[in-house]
Amino acid sequence: MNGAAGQLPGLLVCLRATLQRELLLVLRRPGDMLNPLFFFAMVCTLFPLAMGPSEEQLAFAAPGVLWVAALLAMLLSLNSLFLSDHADGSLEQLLASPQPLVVLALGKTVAHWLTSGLPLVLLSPALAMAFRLPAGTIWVLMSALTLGTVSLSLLGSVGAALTVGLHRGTALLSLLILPLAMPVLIFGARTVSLSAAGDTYSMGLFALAAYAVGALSLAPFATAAALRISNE
Amino acid sequence: MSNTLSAHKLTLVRGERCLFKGLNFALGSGELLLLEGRNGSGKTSLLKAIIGLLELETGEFQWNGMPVRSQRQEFLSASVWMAHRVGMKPDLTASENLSFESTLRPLNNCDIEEALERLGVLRLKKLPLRSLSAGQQRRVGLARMLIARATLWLMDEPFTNLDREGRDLLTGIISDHIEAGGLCVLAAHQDVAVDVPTQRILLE
Amino acid sequence: MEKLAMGGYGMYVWSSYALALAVIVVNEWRARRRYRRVYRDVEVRIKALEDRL
Amino acid sequence: MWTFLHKLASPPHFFSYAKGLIPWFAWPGYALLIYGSFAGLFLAPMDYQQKDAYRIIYLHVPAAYLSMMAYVIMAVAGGIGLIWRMKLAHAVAASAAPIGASFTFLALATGSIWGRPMWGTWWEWGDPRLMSELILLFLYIGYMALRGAIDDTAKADKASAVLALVGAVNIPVIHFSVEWWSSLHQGPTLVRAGGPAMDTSMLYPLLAMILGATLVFVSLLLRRVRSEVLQREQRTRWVKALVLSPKGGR
Repeated sequence: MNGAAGQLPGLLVCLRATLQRELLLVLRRPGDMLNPLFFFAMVCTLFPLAMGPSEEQLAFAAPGVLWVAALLAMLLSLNSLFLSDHADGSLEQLLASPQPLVVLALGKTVAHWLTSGLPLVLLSPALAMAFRLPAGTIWVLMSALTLGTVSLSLLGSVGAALTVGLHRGTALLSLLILPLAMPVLIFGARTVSLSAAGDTYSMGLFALAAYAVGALSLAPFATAAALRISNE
Repeated sequence: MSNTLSAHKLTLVRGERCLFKGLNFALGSGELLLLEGRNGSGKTSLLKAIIGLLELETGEFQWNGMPVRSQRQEFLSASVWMAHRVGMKPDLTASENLSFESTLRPLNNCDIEEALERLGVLRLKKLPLRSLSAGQQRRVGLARMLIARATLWLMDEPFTNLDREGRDLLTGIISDHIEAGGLCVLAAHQDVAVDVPTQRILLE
Repeated sequence: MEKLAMGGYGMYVWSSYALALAVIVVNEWRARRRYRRVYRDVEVRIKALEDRL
Repeated sequence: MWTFLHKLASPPHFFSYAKGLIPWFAWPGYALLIYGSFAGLFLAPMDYQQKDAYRIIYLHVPAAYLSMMAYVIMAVAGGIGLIWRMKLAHAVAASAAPIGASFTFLALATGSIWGRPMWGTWWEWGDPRLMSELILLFLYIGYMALRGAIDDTAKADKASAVLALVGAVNIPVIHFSVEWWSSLHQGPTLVRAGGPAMDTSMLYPLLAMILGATLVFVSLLLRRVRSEVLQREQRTRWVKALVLSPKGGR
């Protein structure tokens, strides 16, 4: 089926199979994907309710609101990243397989981004328009959110791996990840608000891209190490 | 090719408790190692230490005379572990679970359908695992051993949840594996009637 | 006396130094207390084991 | 050389020689702090811009420096513990966290008190240094929370070491992002603490404070590591011998 008998299937085969498995699981339980998305939309509606319907104020606060809501929605979804695998014992099987754990961790993280980061990015234009952000800023918002959610998925996977078997894991995960996620929030929100104000914003996008590349090359290793430690 | 798994002066500490100290064994092709002892005596921990999930305090395992530490990927490619839990996703079907598993290890010539057929659960392959009984889930879990090209089988209480017919089937599968030159380390709290060369370790 | 008023900033300066002193004292005290507690617990456990033998 | 280092890092050896080392760090450290405070408060001349309020930096700078130093020690010790499986390193990492957190708190508090007369507010959002310190405090809190949540010591050691390393990689990025963030801020022009040209009579007390605080930090660290070692090794023969010996280990 996958490669010749007697040979360890290649890394890409394994990565693809991990992705396929995770996506299939989300398909079977769409709530896992939709709940954070609804949460994102709801938090975004909370702000106009709390601040009053002044359009000027809303447009001014929009980048910050969207980014904070996205960060919280990502955190919410991160909690379940390794939880069910830990509960049903399949995580132990992954650890006991000869395939490098980094690849499996990367596969799971990529799947996490596809099912929670990407939907946020796709939903954001609608919210941005509701917040009266200028049309030209929407593209900036989408690219910044894309880069930022990739970083958050990667960074969050380390936290999720560290807290996987713990009783008070949920609250702890936010405590661990939020301070580390602040650069992403700063770069992301400031990029969008600079763009909305008509300033140059390229610096923020470059910083986000650099962060995403750095996270992509380092975080899977930390996640793999953390998974081994958590499962001892 | 003949294989050996040996343990040298193992000491394993879990939290505050020392599970065993200075444990040795040597297992060759065509042999079964039975781990006996009451609950909590460290059978599961020993299996987890072999597969590398637990770190030993002191001592080492050797595979074919070489430290496992220096050839982890080769060693894991040659082993498959059946844990206490089935370790598959309850939301996926048997064939989905197994086709994912098949990318984790080198494969045997036995494909998924054949394995499920032999274990008597082929007709259930399209059902999500959660809708199967505990015994049926266990049989699906056993298919992992059949599709993998692994010489070393590590089994933790494999007879749990199996009916008499299932136990006989499993006994047959284990003895076939061992007669074909495989190795098996099996933890069980009841006696196992497999007619193959057997070593026993009693953990206190 | 005039020196102590710090040109009107005395409140800020002196409260900072008081805070710093408090942090140092608490650190020192907690480090010592932790040692005493750990030692006492270890001692009780070991002596209890000895007596049972 | 290697065996010498190995011996230094062995818990029973460390336990006994650290006890002798503590006063050698603590007393000079406290002496320097007293000298530095006195000289800083009374001998050093007044800063012509900040008047006497600048004397707070004699506390703020050492505290801020130690808060970062302690995090670096924590991360490096954690890394050493992970890679070379050195037990003493994990004990050092575990001990550095609460001390580092307390100095971070001190740096924040003194910065805020200094800011009140300088900026007219207790908390100036536009100041990148205070913001970085605050995030650092959050990192310490996360680290200690993770340690507290894991019951098994060996597991807590390794997990928190991974966290400390991830944090250490992030700290420069956090710093950079906060700098960038505040550079966009159109707030009041900040008065920088100290200047490039600092008078020696102002500089020496500051150096004394930094050195003294470092020495005191080391003595506190040693004291805490001793308790950690004792607790972690309580089932070994040397601890038993120590407790049952007539002198004891009090």
